[in-house]
Amino acid sequence: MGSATGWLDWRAAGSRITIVTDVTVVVAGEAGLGVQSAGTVLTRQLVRQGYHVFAYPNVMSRIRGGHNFTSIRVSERPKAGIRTQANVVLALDEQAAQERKADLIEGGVLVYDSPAEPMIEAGRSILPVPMTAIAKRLGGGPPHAGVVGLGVLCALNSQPLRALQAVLKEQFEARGAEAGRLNAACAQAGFEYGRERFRGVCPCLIPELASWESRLLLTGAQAIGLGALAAGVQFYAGYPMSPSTAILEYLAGKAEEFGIVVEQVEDEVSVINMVAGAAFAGARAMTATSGGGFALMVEGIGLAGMAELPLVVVVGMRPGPATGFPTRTEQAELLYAADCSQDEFPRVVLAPGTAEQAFYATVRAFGLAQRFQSPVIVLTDQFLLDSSWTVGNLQLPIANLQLAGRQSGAAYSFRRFEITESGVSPFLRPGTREQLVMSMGGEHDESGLGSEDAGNRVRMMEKRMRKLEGLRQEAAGLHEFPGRGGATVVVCFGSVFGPLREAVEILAGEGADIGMVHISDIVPFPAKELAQRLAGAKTVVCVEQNSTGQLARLVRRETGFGPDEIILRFDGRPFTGDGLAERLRPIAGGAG
Amino acid sequence: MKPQEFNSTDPIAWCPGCGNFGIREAVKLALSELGIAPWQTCFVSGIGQAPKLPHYITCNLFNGLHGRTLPVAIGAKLANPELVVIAEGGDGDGYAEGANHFLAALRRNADITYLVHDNQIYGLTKGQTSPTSEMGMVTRSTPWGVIMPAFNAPALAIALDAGFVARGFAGNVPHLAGLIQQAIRHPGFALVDILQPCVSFNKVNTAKWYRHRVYELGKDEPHDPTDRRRAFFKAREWGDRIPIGVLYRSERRPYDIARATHGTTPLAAREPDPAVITRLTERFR
Amino acid sequence: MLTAEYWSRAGENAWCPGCGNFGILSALKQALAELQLEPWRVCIVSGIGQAGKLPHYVKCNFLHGLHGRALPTAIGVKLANPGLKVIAVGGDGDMYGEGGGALLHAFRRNPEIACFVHNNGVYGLTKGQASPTSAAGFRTRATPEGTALPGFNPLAAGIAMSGTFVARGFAGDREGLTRLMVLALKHKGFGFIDILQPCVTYNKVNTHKWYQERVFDIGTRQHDPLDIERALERAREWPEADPEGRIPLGLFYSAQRPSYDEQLPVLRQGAPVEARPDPRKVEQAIEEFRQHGRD
Amino acid sequence: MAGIDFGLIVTGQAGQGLQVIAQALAGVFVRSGYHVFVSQDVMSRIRGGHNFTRVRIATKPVGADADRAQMLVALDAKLASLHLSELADDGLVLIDPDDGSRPETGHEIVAVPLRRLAREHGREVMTNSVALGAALALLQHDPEALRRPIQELFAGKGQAVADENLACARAGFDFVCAEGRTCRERIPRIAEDAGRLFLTGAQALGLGAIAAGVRLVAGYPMSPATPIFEFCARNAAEAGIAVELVEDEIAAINMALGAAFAGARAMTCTAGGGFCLMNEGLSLAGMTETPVVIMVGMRPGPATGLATRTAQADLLFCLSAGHGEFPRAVLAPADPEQAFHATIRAFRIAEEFQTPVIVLFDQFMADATRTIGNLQLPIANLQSAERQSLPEGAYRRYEASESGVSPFLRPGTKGQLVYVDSDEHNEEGHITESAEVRVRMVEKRARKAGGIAVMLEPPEVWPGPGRKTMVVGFGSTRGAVLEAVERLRGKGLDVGVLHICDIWPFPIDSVRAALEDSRRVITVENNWSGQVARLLRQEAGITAAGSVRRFDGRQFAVAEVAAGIERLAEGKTG
Repeated sequence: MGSATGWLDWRAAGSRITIVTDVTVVVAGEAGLGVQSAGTVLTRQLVRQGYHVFAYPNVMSRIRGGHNFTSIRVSERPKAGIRTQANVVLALDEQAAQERKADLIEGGVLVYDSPAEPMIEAGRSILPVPMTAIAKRLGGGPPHAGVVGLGVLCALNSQPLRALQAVLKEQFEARGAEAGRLNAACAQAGFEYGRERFRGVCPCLIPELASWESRLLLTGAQAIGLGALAAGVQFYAGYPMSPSTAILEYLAGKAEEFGIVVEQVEDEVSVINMVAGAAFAGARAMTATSGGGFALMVEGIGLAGMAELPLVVVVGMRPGPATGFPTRTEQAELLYAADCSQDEFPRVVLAPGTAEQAFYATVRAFGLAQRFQSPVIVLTDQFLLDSSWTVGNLQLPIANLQLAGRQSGAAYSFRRFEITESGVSPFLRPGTREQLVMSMGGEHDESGLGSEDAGNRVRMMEKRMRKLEGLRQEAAGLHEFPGRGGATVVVCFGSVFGPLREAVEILAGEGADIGMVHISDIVPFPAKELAQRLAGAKTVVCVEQNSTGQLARLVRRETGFGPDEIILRFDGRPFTGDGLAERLRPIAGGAG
Repeated sequence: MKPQEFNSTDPIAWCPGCGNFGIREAVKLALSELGIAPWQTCFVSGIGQAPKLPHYITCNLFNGLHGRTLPVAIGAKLANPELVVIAEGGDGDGYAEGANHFLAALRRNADITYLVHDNQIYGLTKGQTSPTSEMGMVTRSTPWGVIMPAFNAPALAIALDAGFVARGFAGNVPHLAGLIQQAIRHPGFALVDILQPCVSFNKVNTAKWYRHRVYELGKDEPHDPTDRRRAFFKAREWGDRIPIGVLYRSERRPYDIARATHGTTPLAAREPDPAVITRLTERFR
Repeated sequence: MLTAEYWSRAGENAWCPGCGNFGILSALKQALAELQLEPWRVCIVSGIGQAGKLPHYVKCNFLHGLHGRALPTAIGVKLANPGLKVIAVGGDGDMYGEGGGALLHAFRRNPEIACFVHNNGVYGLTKGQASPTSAAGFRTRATPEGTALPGFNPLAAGIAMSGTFVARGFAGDREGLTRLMVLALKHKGFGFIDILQPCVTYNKVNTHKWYQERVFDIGTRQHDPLDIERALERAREWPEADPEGRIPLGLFYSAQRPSYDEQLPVLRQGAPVEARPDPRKVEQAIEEFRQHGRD
Repeated sequence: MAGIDFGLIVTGQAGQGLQVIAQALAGVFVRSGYHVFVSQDVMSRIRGGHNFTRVRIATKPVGADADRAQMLVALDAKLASLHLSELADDGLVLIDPDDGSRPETGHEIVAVPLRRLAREHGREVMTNSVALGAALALLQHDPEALRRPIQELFAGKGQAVADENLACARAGFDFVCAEGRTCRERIPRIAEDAGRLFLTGAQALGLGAIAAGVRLVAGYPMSPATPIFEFCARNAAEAGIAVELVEDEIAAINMALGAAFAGARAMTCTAGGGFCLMNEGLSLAGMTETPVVIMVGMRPGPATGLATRTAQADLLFCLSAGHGEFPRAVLAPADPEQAFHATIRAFRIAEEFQTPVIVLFDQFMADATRTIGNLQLPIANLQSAERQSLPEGAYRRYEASESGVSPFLRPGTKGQLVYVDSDEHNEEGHITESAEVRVRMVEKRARKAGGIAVMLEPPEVWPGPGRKTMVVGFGSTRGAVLEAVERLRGKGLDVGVLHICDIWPFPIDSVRAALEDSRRVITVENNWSGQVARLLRQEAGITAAGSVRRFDGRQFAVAEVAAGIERLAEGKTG
């Protein structure tokens, strides 16, 4: 297919040009050679062009080599999940090209770093570009090959080059003028190469949108960090563990500005006890970890239950057991979060579905912890924490963070566990003049001193558990889409929210009588509300990312409603909307 | 045995230029020179970049949890003392998460070798402060600089009368291989703290930084490893000159496994004796 | 104004009659009185075991937490509200067994808290098992043939971790122990005292008399707490080495370095518990994620 | 002769030697043909406070405390008044007048100068032996019967001490006889020594482990598990096992896994709080498929809770403990006999399916001493799975197989290498990040659950399935529930019992078979929320009408269970 002018007129090859409102661009390559930064630049460039963007990083548990890729979804409406196939793939090395080629849709475009000749393969345009050579000619190295590639994409997708240049300037400003110049040159060279060689090839265009509004672009971890700042976090202790480390690092960066103590501690057992100490001292305190770290914190969470300490634990779930897949996603700690630690005490588990929901859930978590003096677990996963989301805005809620106040009392008369109707005792900060705060992890009487008396034990147990009634009233209701009806009702929790909502949209569009229920406030379990919602359903389906159907068992345990079907995924990768629609179609009956 | 005996096919996931490559060579060299066959070894490793080493050599391996190498290693040694048990992990794995097990291992003095790849940073989680990060070091989790003195494992081991304490350098493979050999031969608990440059996240203690500072005890300067006071002083020497070699060696009796397991045949090879069980049951009659 | 008696709390004491804990309790109350502290400013954090019950008998704030976790919990209290005088208390099984890792890192971190360990060389509350500081050969129900391991030396560990106040007291030497406690409570950093404490019920070896015949104050022997190597040699002196051997008491070592609280930038802005959320700053933080418009 | 069912309470301060009186009396009556049940109620302290022990002597097997006592022995007269409500109207109180306090009660009071007699015949510390002799006299039993139990109890402290105690007991006995006082109930010797075993739940768990061929026990002191560890330590030399006291519970579970990896049968034992710290290791056992038995002793929480009390509130926690999903078995024995056999079953399941197995007990079961018939030794001695033939080619630790179980090989086998990994791994045991391999490995591990279920002991159904009201319980409530149901059936109620020992994998089919035709299902459990009821609905879809629940740290009394069932059986919701 070569031609005298050195470039090929692909129109002759019959590739149709369509403007797609929902495009997926994948940037792939070896870890450490610029694939992550190329993905970040392209994401910011697309947001600058006015699009909603959702980017999910598929990363291996290593620092260099291997095969990483970011799946960037561009569309005019907000998305909360990725698609199974890609329209465009930018691969920074041969291996990445081979790995990702299979994901290309009919008529898709693969641009990859190689001196080979362009060709069409099974209806897909394979466009090699000597990126590293071009970058070297301009004085750059392998990490700059990605920038050349981004320039090529601009030409292919008719994206404005200046948007790319602006983002590159911002991203690499800190590294000095030389770096800025080199990146701009590589982008320019790539753009020109693409415009000359692949004119009119790309089947989908991502033109600049006429209408434009500024949006926030942030990861789930950053949203949680912001939520903590909004709630007035005062103390954070943590230990590095993917995928939660990003929260520790974000808050460490804000520590001095906001006056927050941010401590990296020797291990997770010390982390949870340090957070408990800070909570006892009256600080709004939190930590974040993943399943393995959470397992080491379970005893401390029981201490928070018995000593009625307000603390927040964010858990970023990942495939287990044990070390499992450190950089992948799963939802296998639902029952563990609901039932962990000895004996019973009031606890809250919030399972937000998106970064925006995670921001507000974190603020609510601190509110609930403070008002009910109980441990609150914010249950998220690697998919939610590591993905980049575009969000319109994040309003600052007036977080009602007041602790159960205490009327004045005689000197040294304060009783930390005074029995009250609501079960919540007045809280006082140790160090309050002329009062003493006494608390312990053993059973105790109202003053906080140890007691083995049977009658006292029953009264204190019932006092603590009375808090559940108050917590149930505070629960945010179920999220139902499209409405109340639906012969088939699909139930999910946490980050399956986005993919399931998309699947339901697809199937409803095909005429299926289907509705979804997303549970975010999952402990105390909304048994009454869910039972009512499921009463009318012909078929109840649970969709979750684990291998034993934990949500299904929790639903049956708390409501008696046994789901008829369970759809599971446990290969470490997130559900996609289109993939889920396919698996739901035979159950819900959409016209495929 | 030749070092190549220990090559395995598993693709290596370390960064090019990582200090771990040097340590891997030293481990292979030491094992082959001691004439130990892969099937006679029992590596126990934690989680991080260092603990992947045994995946890249032919050996028996229990790759367990972050920070929990030593109790597993002691359990394996008790079960089958014929195994050459080597625990391996990083500085975060060993001196933060595993600090309490390190203390107990020093006290128990069981016959296991403990190799710590000390790169003074958390690698796999990309650049947080580690217990051995230097004072003032800026990392992603301590933007204001580290405020605590580095966790000096060799000094702690010497103060608690460990039987064998050495410090090696990943950049000097033959010397390190020699230390590992002596550590394996040592009958009790043997610590080898290995200074290991991390090319990706520790821009302070680079290979070049170490080359200018490291000197060999017993070669560049005489050193009597049985002199505890001297050893303790040497273990705390840091900065312009950093000593590597056998810092301290004492005659402490190793943990008596035969006494602990009440028998000489390995636990793993013993079968229950019905007569004993009947005798014990009868005592409740 | 405040006498030791003022610091007592009414209520039944669960310790065995003659227990060494009573000596530690009265020394602590005496030290608190001498420092003229107010009860509501003092917070004791304790672990689980007989020593963990101490705060129930002192008029102060307390959090009686988990076995082996008094130190991280105490650090959490102190960093959240530096205005409090925080004391971590626990037994030898609690602090040197379950909580050994946390102790090493507390020496390193050097927070401004006092740490008093009731070292009776046995697990009392669970009825007499060998503890990390039991001497080799110590017979108990869990170690019928005698422990095979040498006792753990907390002072040597503290010195090696460049602790800034590493001391040992004796429950039977009330006056000396009080003096050490006052120093530890005033110390600008981690004030650690390993307190030898006879257990009348389960430790028939290290009895009150056994200690009385062996302890001596290193203060009377021109001991220089700045000389680390000398301190380490002192710390190793124990009758296990030679039966007639003496047991040194006093301040062994005091590395000269600032406390963690002094260096942590955040604490210069006042107590974190007092920090008010500033909506304006939060909005600024949110705006940092806004993607700027077209240039 | 009408059946004898005699209850006795011994109360006093910790350290006054209550156990000696209870154990000695039990020793006497066990060897004179009776069934004996002893439960203890102690405070979390070493001295002082208020402790008491209940002894029940009966002609038929008993598994719970007597509802009412016929005799109260108070070593500290002040404490007598706390137990008067449990004393039968014609019961009598034995106190020492020199205590200077006398309970106001209509009950007959027997004043014996215990302390004075002890000082005269031995030492004051032997006051308890005087009380022992006095009690035996009141029961009009042969004093000679005290010789052997006292010898056994004090042998450790030297013959002189044993003799002194015997003399004190004799003095107490003679004083009561001289006073001509007797208890209404006479408990004569009814049969030559029936040769029954008399042991605690903790001892049975230890014995079961040794019978199963445990090789390494790693542990850390925590009530109520410490007695198991100490039993193993006492018999370690004779049984040729290693018993290691380690620095913390995380070390305990990991050391057990290291030993199991190297081919030695291993276990650990702890309580709820220690089990929390072992969760990460439990998950490691699941991922690496390493056999281990974890004995978990339940006590009231949350957190430290009531250290010396009892509860059954960690059931749901044990089923979900540990991050990620992996097969496990949970066996909850009710008494020493079940404990012995369940422990052997646990080791067999752990080894054959290379999986963690939890033996779930509680303080009441661990500390209660009772008579049981006999303990048959396991016939097929536990052949460790490794005995199959060596693989020809390179050994692959996680080789796929139909049952999900891969051939086990000890590291150190000539010419073979064993790789075990806590990351997701391929069949060789090396790290993988592949989605396909992940799915295959999750399914491989999950397949083992089917095989484990087959090894479980089915639940006990008495007298038969489908009664109008079925009472469901697990673990240590068995004694009280069976006796209560027997009493209600005597009153004409159509009620039956489903009692579960092997509770995970949940025995769905046998539970449904037992409960399907019943009109009302009631659970009996020592926790606040009714965890068995919730588990029934979660796994078998059966909704209980109500639960008889107790969560004050004390075990159920038979009368209390009977009343609770009756109330719920008549439709009043629980």
